[in-house]
Amino acid sequence: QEEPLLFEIGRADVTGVDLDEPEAFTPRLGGLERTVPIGLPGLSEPETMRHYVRLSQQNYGIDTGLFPLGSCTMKHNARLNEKMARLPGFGDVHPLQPVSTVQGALELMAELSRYLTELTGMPAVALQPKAGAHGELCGLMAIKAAIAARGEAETRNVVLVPESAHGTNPATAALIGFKVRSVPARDDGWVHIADVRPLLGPDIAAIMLTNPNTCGLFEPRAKMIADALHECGGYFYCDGANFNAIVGKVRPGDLGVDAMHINLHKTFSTPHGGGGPGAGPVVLSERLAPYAPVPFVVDVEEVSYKDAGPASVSALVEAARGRGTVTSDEVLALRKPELFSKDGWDAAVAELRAAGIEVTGDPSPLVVRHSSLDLIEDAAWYDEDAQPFGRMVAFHGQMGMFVRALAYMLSHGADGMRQASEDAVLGANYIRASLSDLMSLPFGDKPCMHEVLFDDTWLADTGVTTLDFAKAMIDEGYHPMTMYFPLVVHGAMLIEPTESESKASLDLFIAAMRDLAMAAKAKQTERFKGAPFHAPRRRLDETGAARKPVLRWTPPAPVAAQAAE
Amino acid sequence: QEEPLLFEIGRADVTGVDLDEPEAFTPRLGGLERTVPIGLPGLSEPETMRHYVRLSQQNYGIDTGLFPLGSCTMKHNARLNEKMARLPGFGDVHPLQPVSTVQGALELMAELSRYLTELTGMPAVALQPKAGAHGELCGLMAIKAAIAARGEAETRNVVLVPESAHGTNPATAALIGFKVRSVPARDDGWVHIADVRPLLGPDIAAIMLTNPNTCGLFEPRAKMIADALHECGGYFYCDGANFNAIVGKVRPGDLGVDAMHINLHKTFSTPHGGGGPGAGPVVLSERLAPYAPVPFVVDVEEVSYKDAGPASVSALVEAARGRGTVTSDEVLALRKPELFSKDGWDAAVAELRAAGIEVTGDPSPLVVRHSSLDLIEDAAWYDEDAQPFGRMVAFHGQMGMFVRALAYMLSHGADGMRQASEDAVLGANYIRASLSDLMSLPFGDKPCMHEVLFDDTWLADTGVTTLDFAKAMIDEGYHPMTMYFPLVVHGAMLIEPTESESKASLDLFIAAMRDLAMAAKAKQTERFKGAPFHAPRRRLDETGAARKPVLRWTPPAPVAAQAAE
Amino acid sequence: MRYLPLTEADRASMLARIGVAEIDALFADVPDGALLRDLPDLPRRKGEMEVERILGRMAARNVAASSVPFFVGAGAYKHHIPATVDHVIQRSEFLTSYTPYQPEIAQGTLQYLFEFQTQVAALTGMEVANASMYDGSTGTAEAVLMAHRVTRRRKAVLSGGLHAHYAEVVRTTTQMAGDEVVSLPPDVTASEDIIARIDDETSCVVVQSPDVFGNLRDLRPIAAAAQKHGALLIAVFTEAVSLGLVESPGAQGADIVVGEGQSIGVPLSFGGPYVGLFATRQKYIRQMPGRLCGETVDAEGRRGFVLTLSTREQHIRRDKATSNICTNSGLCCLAFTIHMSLLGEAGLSRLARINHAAAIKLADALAAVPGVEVMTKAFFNEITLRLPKPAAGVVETLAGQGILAGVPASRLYPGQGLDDLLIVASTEVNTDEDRAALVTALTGALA
Amino acid sequence: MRYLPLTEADRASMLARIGVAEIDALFADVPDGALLRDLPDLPRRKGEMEVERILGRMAARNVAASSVPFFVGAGAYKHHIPATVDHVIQRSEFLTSYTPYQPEIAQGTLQYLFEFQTQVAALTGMEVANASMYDGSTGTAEAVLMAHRVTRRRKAVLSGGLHAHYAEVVRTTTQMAGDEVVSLPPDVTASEDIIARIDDETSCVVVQSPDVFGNLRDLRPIAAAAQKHGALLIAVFTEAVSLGLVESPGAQGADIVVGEGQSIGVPLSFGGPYVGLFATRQKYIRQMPGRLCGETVDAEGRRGFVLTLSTREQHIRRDKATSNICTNSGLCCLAFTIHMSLLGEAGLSRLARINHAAAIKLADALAAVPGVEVMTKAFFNEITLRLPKPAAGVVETLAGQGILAGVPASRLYPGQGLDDLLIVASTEVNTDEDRAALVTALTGALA
Repeated sequence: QEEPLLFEIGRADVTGVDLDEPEAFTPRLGGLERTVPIGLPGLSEPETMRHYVRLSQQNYGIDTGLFPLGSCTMKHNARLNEKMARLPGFGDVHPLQPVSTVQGALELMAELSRYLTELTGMPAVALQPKAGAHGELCGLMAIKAAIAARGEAETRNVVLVPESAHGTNPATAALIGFKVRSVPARDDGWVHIADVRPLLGPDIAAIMLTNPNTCGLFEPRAKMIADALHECGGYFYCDGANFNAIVGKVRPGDLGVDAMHINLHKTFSTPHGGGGPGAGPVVLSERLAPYAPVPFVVDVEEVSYKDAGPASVSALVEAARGRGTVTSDEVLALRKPELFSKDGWDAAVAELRAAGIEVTGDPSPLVVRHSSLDLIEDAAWYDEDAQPFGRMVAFHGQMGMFVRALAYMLSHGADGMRQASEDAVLGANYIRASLSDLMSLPFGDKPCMHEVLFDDTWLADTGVTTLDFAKAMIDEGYHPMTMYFPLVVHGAMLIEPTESESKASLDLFIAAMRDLAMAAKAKQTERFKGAPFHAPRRRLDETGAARKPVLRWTPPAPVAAQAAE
Repeated sequence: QEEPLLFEIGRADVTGVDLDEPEAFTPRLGGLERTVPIGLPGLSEPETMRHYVRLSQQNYGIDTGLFPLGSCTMKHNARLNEKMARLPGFGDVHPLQPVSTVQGALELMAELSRYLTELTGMPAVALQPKAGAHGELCGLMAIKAAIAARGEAETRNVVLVPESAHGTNPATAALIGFKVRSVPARDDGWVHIADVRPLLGPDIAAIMLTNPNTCGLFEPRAKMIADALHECGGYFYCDGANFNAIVGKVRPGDLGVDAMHINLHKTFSTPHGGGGPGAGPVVLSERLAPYAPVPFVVDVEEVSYKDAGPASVSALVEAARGRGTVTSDEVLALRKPELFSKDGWDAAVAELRAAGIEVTGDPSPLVVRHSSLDLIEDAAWYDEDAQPFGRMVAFHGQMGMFVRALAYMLSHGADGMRQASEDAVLGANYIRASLSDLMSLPFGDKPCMHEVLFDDTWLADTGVTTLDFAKAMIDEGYHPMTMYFPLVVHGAMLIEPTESESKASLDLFIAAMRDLAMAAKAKQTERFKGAPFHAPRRRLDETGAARKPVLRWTPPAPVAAQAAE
Repeated sequence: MRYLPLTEADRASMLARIGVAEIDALFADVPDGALLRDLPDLPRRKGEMEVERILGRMAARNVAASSVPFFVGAGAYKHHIPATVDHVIQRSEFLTSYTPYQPEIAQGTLQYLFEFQTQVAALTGMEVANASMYDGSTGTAEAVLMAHRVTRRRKAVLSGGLHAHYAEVVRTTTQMAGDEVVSLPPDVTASEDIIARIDDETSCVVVQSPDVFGNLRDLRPIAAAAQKHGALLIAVFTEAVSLGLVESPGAQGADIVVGEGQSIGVPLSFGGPYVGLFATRQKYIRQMPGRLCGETVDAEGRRGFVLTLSTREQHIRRDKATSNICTNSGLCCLAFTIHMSLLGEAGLSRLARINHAAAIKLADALAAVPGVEVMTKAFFNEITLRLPKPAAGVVETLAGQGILAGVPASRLYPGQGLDDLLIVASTEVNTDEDRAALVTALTGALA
Repeated sequence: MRYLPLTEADRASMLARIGVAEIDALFADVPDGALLRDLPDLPRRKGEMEVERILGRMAARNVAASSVPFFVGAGAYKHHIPATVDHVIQRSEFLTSYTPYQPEIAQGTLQYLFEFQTQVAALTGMEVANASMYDGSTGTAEAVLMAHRVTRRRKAVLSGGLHAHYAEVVRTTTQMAGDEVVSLPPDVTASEDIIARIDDETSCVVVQSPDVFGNLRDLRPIAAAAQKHGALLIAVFTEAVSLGLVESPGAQGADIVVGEGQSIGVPLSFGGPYVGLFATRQKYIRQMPGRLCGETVDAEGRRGFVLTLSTREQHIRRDKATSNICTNSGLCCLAFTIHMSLLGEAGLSRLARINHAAAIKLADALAAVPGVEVMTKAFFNEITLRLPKPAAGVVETLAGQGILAGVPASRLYPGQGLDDLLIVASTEVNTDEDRAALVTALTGALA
């Protein structure tokens, strides 16, 4: 049974939402009452449920099978994270409520920022960007603002982009008026400093480099390139799409990165949802931090003072005489703000020790914080070093995704995130090692990061293309790998298993790939040419769709009208 | 890809639950530490998710298609109800918390009871039974207790059950020691008073009658049968499985019913969940009410009194002089408990009116209730008329189902529930009218209730059986109807569409049935004999399964051992 | 009405096809006067928002376990349930499916039932398990009836450590059928001599461990004694997590094991729905109550699963059935199976250690409260305290302070002289702060 | 680690197949010193229970909209979302699927996107719509850039009724690209003469209705003026429910319609994720940003859907793309589509009437509060009040009393002399009690 369009089963007078008509009123619409019907059919609740459940059954998701989509990091989406994002305190909070009523939301944003800065080794983060490409835009805007602040707005207007880059990179640079210049590809899959250096000059605003790169390789010369850029007065933008290979292993900040977006929906497992929503926070170097856009969270935290206790160290010494110890609680009760810093605390402990008194207990849990976080939305108000370049978006970013990402981070912890990266890299290399005898590796059989790139050399003379091969994977129960990307490799096949796959799952996948590969080499083209055969649809006519675009449903013409045509 | 058993993919050292090992402790298990490993493999969270999601995809549910399963009432399950059952105040409450901390739970039980008694026209309800068959047990236990109270325990021990009854009816009666005697079937699908009367006598404890009956017909003589039973000293048990045809249209209490279970999971739409959990509250007549099992909720509700106001009607009359009206609030402020009954209120209004004073305002919202509900778990404590026959179950019944059922009832309201019954009956008759030219109706082409019963007369000489036909429905995208039940009809096919189906859905179903029926008549047996062809499995070897039952997974024998066999 | 897809126009055209003028023509068989003219005296339909408000208000009048320090057990236990469990059981294909009588389109349900049966058998140390009972209490009654069938005797002996409700359900069910039940008095310290009560008339002896007061009981001597007399040992548990740490009833010689599975994957829900676990020896399978799922093959030889041995069941056997059970606890089995799959042996045994360690901590802390005596020596995660005053009042006092301290024994055994006993459970959800709060409050209440 | 399926044994055997001795051999390309030896300075892994506690504590420090009388709007609105919506979007096949580049196994996503595009086009009164933008504000910036492409001009005129954040986003985006933006000052009473600002250099004029202060604006004369000068009219809305009652921007002559779709099916979530609606005329489709889903047929002639016109997009066109957008608001589109399917025309227009009626009641009640002046005459569900004192303090006072009264205009327009203005929204979630509470509290705060 095919599932019709909702417009084919809905009816104008049906609704699946029970609402009582309001009491009579005189509209105050200024004469702008709707005169044209909308033309929206409704469905009852059971029809709605069935319609969308049946539609869903035509989809493939991570929960239904391995998703080897290189550069997309389709990993497990824990339902705990969905549950957390739906807590009323997160899901049912308005962005313009008084700041005093959203302290927990600001705390979450601050905590997420702490994790992101720690993992990247970079000092600042702009949380607002709505997705990876939006993060790129944010990073380049910060760069543009920094350049403008140096008075070089007119002259420094070129962004270098390797040929292997994601399409969003050049698109983003062009969007805000940068000129895009290509860095050529090399046979080893790496960007070479020798290719970059000749391009550098006073017109270079930035380079946009993906690292690990889209060929699945770590760029060993990233730091050198960063240094060269900095030397010539440019900035190093890192596309963080492949961050999942190195979380907890490498800090981009250590490699000279000035700005990098982080796809929370890739690396930190917020669900892709059939194409979004994502979230693309950008970490920024010291040099770019002042230009971060509004809004941002600032900590105006204060420490509470205990009500009781002696008023000075000497009084405390007096009080403790004969005991030889005081508790940290008693020390804190001195109400000295400086005690609440590490140095101040150490000084107090030393002073007491000098008086022969030991301090017992851990002070940290005794500090009662009046965590007062503020959200800076207005640059004029906040006049320190900040020179925000503007605003990326209404309100404060993808809070729903922040909650999920932080839930992921808390669940993994430092140890789990590092292990996840290692497992992701391990899985990709395991696939590489298990398929390299059949399929060709464009850059030789060397270790890859969390994705492994094959080309189509091995398909030469088989009559099977990368597309055919990918579509045949569907019949084996798999989503195709990323294909024809990166552009620098002919007939590219980019496979990223992620750390979410068990060894048994990887072994099944490898077996299916080997079976298909041998079939291709045996020129069993019939298995490939029309594939998929066992999917909800056979191959679709994409050319026809683009030639005469039908982008919406329109009611069928009445029979009489059809006859007249 | 076939989905393996969890034991085939799980590993003993894997867990999908992160727990920290406790600090060291000395066990106090009295020497009963486990010495034998359990043999339970674990799965990581992503593996668990995929395993069960993939299993689910082999299932058919209401959300995926029409479910014409007669006598089972597979109707829409609203997700609001799931959400409500998961409110922490319902889902996360322990049955033995102090009664003061579960007043809302008791209120919900009381409210559900009110709906059930109002809809059935019966004065009492026992909520505990865990499912329909358990409700039957509860009802028959109440009957047995009532008979014992009359001193007839030894002599009155026969339960009459029509041949068309659900198997649970005789099984239940037998379970607690009743003898079961059959009431023969008639050609018109009805139970006849003439067949019942000769069976009546001092040994008759009860009759168990389904109404509407399993032939899809309303029993027109139900009341006569009830009267005859009562006359001979027996009780009338009504199987309420088919209540969905008559909610808001007919009250079983008006037909002389003494006990009837209500399948909340049928009539009130708590999800069937692949076989449960259900809930089977039993409504009881005045005669059986005293024997209801523990626990039950009693209302020790008190009404609050306003602090201010005149102390008597005469004072009120005085105070109101010159105004001519008093508010209902002022009347209630008299603090007279009797005002809080309808009669008392009317009397007060009359007294004031006699003094020339009108009462304005609706009193009901002004009554402030200190709703104090109590849960009677101990018969000895509660010594009025109650003689509970015992306890059906630990704790208080299927609270989770109560919440869902009440959410259904509130959503529908009196008007919606009545409309639902009418739509259910309308749908079944629509199918009857649309198929009666092709398929045979055992009792003639007369109106049915919410399910329509066909027999297999029309399949004679086609080589297609009811089973074949039902399995072929699977290939058309439908769950089979109920077949070979009721037993009184040869090759029975019992179809219940429920009110959840749109006309478009019914029309598609009818078209598919007509197509199949014509194929059967055209003796296209190949379409039927091996059916289903397009399901996750072909027909399964049920005989083999029963002959040598394999009821659990066991690890495969090691290779050496296999070789030795 | 959001639930109802038919429009007035649909209804009219359907009535026309049927050939009647109005809906009540289809209700012609209803006797005069019984067809209601007016709507029931109940409110009209409400939108979702209003339903949420009404039920939300009721829910808010209850104190949720996770919102307070919580030590209530005695047959139902507060454990943490992974989010995965509740998500998966709500999938349409599980939630809205029917009993898997049509196996071709119900392999999802059947396979998890097969997994469930295997898990339950493994956990209890038995050979086979069924596809669930309503709960532990009704399962216990069914086990007694089954023992009657197996032994052809009609006298059950119930331990004084058996949960009061379970004993009541057994008595109610079997006495209605005219069978004999010998119930031993409440046995707070596991000191009853139940072996002495087993004789050659005895069909079964029913012993719970950990028992309702928290005591672990050594089943082995009881099993031996039962065997000697030709009776069956029915072992009962209400805390499934205990089996991660305690020797299984099967390994101790039980013939039938019945348990409440709520602790694994099923929320408290004020007492239901829960899931009854039921396991026994292979040789008794044809006397078992309830559904059984078995492995088989389909017409193409592929492995598949079906409901089997249904000749035991009511829809085939009618008044000769082994039980009248039909709808059981399907979706709760799924929750149990998923949670158990997530735990695995490693997770379950660690969870059990956490529970036991928490109970030890709690027992020691409570023993130090002036006036409190800890009665339970060998336990898993639950103990019984003797207080210097009636426990019910103390529990109420602590509830007023936002602490749910446990179950007064008098709630289960009213009027039996156990008023000063308090049953206290401790699980992985209890923090050090929770325990400290209980100790402080209890100290105050007893001062 | 519950997320990670590999065991140590698995890792060892995988390393062996790869032929390296240890995992860091695979990180050999990382320069010396950059490969971290120590774990990051962050806490270790936590179990679900602990994560729930930590995040639960944070969540509890926020005041949820549904827990108080709630009148906050100004670009995001509290509406009731049917439970069906949230259930369906969590289905694995929707939640965990990817952008539907492989249409053979993504028809579920593609068909709902086609339905979404149709619904958005119908709602806005336009010919075509795309498959969503991030939100209304970024969509507005994209619309301005699109207008620049269509008209080959580079000057946008922004109404003073355009939401302050939207205007900021447009300015930030377009000024970075060197384009000109003329922003009119905040226009509380919809009295600006925007037509006078349109000239032959103008690429587009951006007008919001209902505007940020709640005013409904007649777009027809502006559309005519824009057309006369060869400029496009970009109509913006932040309250999609208004379109159930108000004439669509398309019917009023808009060339591009951009809106925030959050009101239909998407929770408040402190500002995101939301869903940007974007619709225009058929003739401009090749200049549109974002994804488009189109109808086609498969190799067997069956109807199917694909992403189309992707030559506009970054992954094909790179620096010549119409936008850099890639990931959009997929799952929020689904939520919108399901909620809209449930509402249907009948439900949406009734919902709109309820909102408008509630706003009228509220306006009248607030007008009666001493010192309050209602500034908004023609509105849908939102109005602006002038108070006798700064609104921010009043809002804070009322928040302390558990009432969220609205948005002080100074929050959006700091330092612009609008400190005494309060923007108040009213939807179907507000009860008579909510309104009475607001009136009482406001009266008190102003006394």
